[in-house]
Amino acid sequence: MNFKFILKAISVALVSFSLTLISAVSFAATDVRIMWYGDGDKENVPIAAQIDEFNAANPDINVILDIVPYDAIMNTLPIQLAAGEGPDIARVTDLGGLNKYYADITPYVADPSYYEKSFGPFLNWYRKPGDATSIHGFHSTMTVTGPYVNKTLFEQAGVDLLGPGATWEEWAAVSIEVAEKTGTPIPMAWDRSGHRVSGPAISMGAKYFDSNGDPKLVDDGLKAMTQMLYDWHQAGTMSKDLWGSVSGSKYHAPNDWWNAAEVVFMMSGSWQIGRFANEVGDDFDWWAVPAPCGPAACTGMPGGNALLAFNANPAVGKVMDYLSSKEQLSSFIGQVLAIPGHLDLQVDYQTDDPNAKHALNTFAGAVPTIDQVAFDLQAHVDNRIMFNAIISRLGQAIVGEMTMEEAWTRMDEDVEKQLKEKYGG
Amino acid sequence: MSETTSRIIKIATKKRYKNKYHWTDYFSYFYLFLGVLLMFGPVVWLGLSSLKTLAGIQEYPPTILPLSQIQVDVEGYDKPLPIFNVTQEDGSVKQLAQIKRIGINAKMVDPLNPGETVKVPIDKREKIREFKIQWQNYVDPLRKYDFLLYFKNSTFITVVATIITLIINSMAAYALSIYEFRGKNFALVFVIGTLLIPLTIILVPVFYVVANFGMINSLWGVILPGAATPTGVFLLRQYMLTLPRELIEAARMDHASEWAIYWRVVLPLSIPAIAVLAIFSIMWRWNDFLWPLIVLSKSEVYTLQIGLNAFHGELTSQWNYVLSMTMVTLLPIAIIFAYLQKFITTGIASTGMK
Amino acid sequence: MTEIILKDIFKSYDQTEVIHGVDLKVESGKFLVLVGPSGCGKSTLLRIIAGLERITSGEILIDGNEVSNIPASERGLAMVFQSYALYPHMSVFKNMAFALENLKIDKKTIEEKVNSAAKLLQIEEYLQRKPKALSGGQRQRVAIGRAIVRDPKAFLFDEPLSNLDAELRVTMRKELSALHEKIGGTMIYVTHDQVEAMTLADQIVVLNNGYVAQAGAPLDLYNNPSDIFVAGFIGSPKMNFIKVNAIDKSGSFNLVSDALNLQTNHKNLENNTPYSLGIRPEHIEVCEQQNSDLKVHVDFTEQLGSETYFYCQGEGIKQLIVHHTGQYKINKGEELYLRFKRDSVHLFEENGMSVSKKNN
Amino acid sequence: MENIRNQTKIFFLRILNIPFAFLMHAIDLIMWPIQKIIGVRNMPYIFLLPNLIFFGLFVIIPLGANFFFSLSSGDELLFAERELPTTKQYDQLFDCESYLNPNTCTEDFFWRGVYNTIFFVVFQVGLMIFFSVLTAVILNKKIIGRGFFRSVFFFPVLLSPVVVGLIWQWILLKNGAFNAIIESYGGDKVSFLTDPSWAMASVIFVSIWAHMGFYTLIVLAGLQAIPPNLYEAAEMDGTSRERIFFRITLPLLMPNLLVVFILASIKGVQTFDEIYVLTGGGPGTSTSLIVQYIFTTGFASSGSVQNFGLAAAASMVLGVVLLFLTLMQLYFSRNKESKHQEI
Repeated sequence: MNFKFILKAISVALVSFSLTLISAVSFAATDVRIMWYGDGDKENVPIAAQIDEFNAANPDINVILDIVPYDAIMNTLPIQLAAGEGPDIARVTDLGGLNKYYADITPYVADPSYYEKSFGPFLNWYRKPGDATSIHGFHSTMTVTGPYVNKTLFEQAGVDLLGPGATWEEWAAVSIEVAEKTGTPIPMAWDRSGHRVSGPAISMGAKYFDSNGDPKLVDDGLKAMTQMLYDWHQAGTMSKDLWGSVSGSKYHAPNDWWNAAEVVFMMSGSWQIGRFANEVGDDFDWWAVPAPCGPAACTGMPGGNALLAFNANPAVGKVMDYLSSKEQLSSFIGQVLAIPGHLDLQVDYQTDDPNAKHALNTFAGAVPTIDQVAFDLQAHVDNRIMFNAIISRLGQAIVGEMTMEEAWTRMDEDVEKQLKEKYGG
Repeated sequence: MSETTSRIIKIATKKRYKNKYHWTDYFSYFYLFLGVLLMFGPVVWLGLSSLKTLAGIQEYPPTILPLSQIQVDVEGYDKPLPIFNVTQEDGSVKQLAQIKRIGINAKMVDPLNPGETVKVPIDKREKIREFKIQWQNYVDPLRKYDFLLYFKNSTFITVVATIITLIINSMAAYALSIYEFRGKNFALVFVIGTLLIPLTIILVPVFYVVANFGMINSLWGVILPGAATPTGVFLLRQYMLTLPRELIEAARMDHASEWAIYWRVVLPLSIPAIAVLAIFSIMWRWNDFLWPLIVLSKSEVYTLQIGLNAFHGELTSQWNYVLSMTMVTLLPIAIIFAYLQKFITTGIASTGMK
Repeated sequence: MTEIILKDIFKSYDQTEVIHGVDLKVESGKFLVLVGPSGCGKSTLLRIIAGLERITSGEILIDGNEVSNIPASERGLAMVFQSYALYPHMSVFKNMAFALENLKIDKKTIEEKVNSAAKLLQIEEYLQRKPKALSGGQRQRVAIGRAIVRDPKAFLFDEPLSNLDAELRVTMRKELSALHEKIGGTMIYVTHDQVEAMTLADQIVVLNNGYVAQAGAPLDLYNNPSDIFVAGFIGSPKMNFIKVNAIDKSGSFNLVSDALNLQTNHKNLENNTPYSLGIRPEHIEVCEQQNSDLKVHVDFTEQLGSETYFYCQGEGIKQLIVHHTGQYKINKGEELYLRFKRDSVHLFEENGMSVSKKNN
Repeated sequence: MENIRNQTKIFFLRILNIPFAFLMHAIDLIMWPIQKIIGVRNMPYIFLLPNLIFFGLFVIIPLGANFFFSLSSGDELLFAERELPTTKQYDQLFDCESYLNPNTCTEDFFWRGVYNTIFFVVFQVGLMIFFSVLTAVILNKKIIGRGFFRSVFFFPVLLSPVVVGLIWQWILLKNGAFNAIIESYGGDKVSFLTDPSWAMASVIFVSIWAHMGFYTLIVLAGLQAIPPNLYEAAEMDGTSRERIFFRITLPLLMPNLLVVFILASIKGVQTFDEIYVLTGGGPGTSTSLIVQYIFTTGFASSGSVQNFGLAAAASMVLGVVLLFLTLMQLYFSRNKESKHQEI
């Protein structure tokens, strides 16, 4: 018995050792590590192909793509950077939050003006306050938050889609109507994300900043939107199952419900298009619809993810130049079915899915309607702190751990506490 | 009925007291039956589900066996088409292949009469399915997503960490059991003290230390921090205390160095305890999650658990892969267990550790 | 050939002193037996010689070299343990070769030595077996073999026969004796069994409570025990002791108790002083009433066929054991008349010291 | 056949033993001179050394660092960049109007974690002891396939927390197998993991499922250590089985149960990964325990400020609780150490 065990252990050890030796073939080329999260194969496969192509064309540089879960970008990356480790480049969504780690690659890119010209407004989202010239990377995809509807369910129910200018209340009402008529369990579902809540909140009049431009989270606009979300959950318009499935500020998307056609109306964003095209396929028709309105605006949130450099060297510059080039970017965007973060890019979308095409048009068309507050919020370094405060406290209120009044107080306190920790005082 | 079966039944129904069953007898078998269902059921269900297509997995209510929709080649169409049972207006049911679905209607064709298409409301059709195992769920991740590499990394970590753990812990246990020396009690308290510090509590500072050694994204960064386990030292020490002192003295008389006594006398004699620790170490290392999650962020150093978590990442709920790779992750442990179950269970019972 | 000398050895555990200044000399090639009741420190003394225990003070000399601070592994001694301490995971061959391997001796020599030792001990056919597949006697031989192969300076035995059954013990005793004849090394042997001591030793050292009670040749100890402890310890069945008073009868002394009045040729006794009279069972004869020293009642007899033991009671005497060669029929409670062999009467002072017969 | 297998095994063992023996001999070449120089009596330090180095590097130093973290503030990991020294983390942690109501505390998540942990541990440990005793008593009966059943109950212990979490999430999902079974018997779907009133129960259930086998084994070992003649004597006296259980088995089992109780409490207080995978601490904060608070505050901040200091302070508090439990365990399970000889 013991014998057997030792025998096995040792043989496994030998095999592993030899395998490791074999795999430890070293490259003489400069390594560039990219930490990448992808929304499934739809994004991972195209980027991997581009990297392979780059490596083939540049024998002196070896780009290594580390595909990680989104969680790792949100949680592991910051702590690695804090410890002085971390990749050369990462695909990041907390654009401002990590700005103290970004490296200025201006000296190493072929043409800095190309970045200014192509990604101009977004570059500021990465920069430290007061900095107006550094180049840290580029917008991989631009995103706009906004709703989708299950068009097939609307058709079955015989209810017409609402047009531009419809309010949130109106959308909620028709969603309930469709759900009732078709026996669909969940009229409405939202991504569990403070970022997602913020567009509608701004529509309701939320300002997020005081007159000095400092964060001031809770105001009447935010209260109105969060109260509405709270009410919808209590009334069953939204399912507590989704937001209750995790805790704190953790992101969670209702894709499983959506794919199973259990949701009539889903508040998410443009990055889902590629996924829906892939996963929903033929099961039902889905459309993106314009952002519903509140008294102040009809806006979603802008956003997106950027490839940002944590090390400045010629190899990193070269990789950035390559990936941000019009040719590569349009090929990538075309395959992942996203909205380009590049201001001047012709994209030939690689899909024959009419739903996807329609959704891309809708979101691209929504960009100009985005409210200035939304842009300012997205550009602010500490926006994540606000997003997290909204979602974790709202989540608690919805499951009954506190009243909305308490939640609002807490939201402000959370923001204040965190900023104090970060900036001292 | 074979003789063995009838014997088993005879034994099974044998009464404890000659003439009556006690209610506890009935209850015991009921409880055990329920236990088997509850303990094994989830794993069996996981195994079955891991063989379904993604659509089959998402289906509700779920089918027990892996089924998938039958597809047929229809003349005039490039791709195979899925087959449905369609309820006709007269109530009869007909098998039709679907060409395309538009809104709430489906354009369908009779495979036997490919020339003619019909429009069918989608709620009148029902998928026809057959038993089909989706091996792709296993093949894809293993091939496309480097799961074999993760497997290798997990194996490397498990084996190397176990070897290191066994050696250094047995050395410490040897010192703490065989010798009497100044500071021994201090060393014991020192080791006991660390028993109560789970890694979770000192996560950040340990990360800090590991980062200072440049072991981030290195398998060694996972292997080394947990190499000295107080539980291991205690288990081995407790066992070594039972070894006859005279053996060690005999070895000393035989001109053995202390090191030779350790590896030629004490180590071979402690094999039962070492095997228990080895099994635990294998279990800990193979199942380790939180620490590798923090230390390893490069795909080529991923372990199975981390790879599994990546699949389960909220942006990529690919349950088909998640389930199959969960199976892959638990299989080695399950196999080792099946092989050594008696040894493991008695070993644990006698040492009372986990 | 090795001479071992212990000088003024003290040993304490924490606050308790267990060896109180032992001096000992083991002459080269001699078989020395340390004997004493359990807890007398004999094993500790052996382990001190072996180097397994450190001494508190004193000197240990092996062939004139001070070794007190040399670890066991380097003293060049071999030891046979009470439990044999065979390595259970090694074959007999390996067990015997272990020490030689540690000494980095080449394989061929090891093989030769092990084989010749095995031949000597007649365990050749078990060489590939594990210890657990051997009988007690065989294990004993392996343990001895393990000691022999490395040609040690001296052999140390720690109650090596105590785990064997009686018959085997007798056989092994003889073999050990023969072995000593054959290989002739210095041997130190610890036992609590005085029979073993008597049969094996060139020299016996009786230990009592951490002191040397008496050292000498076996028969010396039997014939002239230096104190009441040694007298009681050596010899089986034990020597009988009777409380007596010495009464001066003009030049010679009479030893008087309730049941006894015995003239003795011991000279320098104190008048009217209590003494212990010691007489071995084999030195008491059954006789006619008129010749007798003592009348007793038989409590119990052990009839062994060739010899008979009487367990008797007399006036003021709780128990008196009497040895009789041959058979003797007697019932419980019957009277028996006894006579002591005058030459074999020992006298001990109240402090236990023997009263010498010679220097008077 | 068996013989041939053994022969091959021994053959392979010999071969595999060669590198091991070689390595050990090589070490011995270094060890002999060391032993000569420092003496046998100092050799234990050499044997302890590697272990102590690892302990020191990866436990003691981090522990000190943790203490340091807890007394400094800022969002920097590097010591040089942190603000020194301050008790503000502890002040913040214990700033409550009423300790009984987390809503009145500044760090309400911490206090929710504390209360959730207490609730979790009390029920998990209590139920676990109940079920492990029940299972052990049944497994201790003369039933066929005892070894098999024992393995069945033990099997989940070997599974990784990730696997346990995934399996049960998969089953307890709203559209999972459990709800399918409930619906097929005419019941309504239950939100096992997302309804605050169910989530804790589900988490406790899964946790018991995963760990019960281990404690069952310990109890079983205790049962088997009870001398059978006690039962025989009781049966001779005609004692009923219920009475035997309560009057003989249970009292004799008490020492084991105490060990189980403390071990399970220590484990329970540290629970993290299963729940993290299963519910992520949700809904709201209904299943987030202290360790999760530490993890999210210091580590998984999702873009919020990484408050290492606060996390460290909370972990120091947890450390005190664990210290207490461990000392209790050592107190109850202390056994006489066999007497050692001196060299």
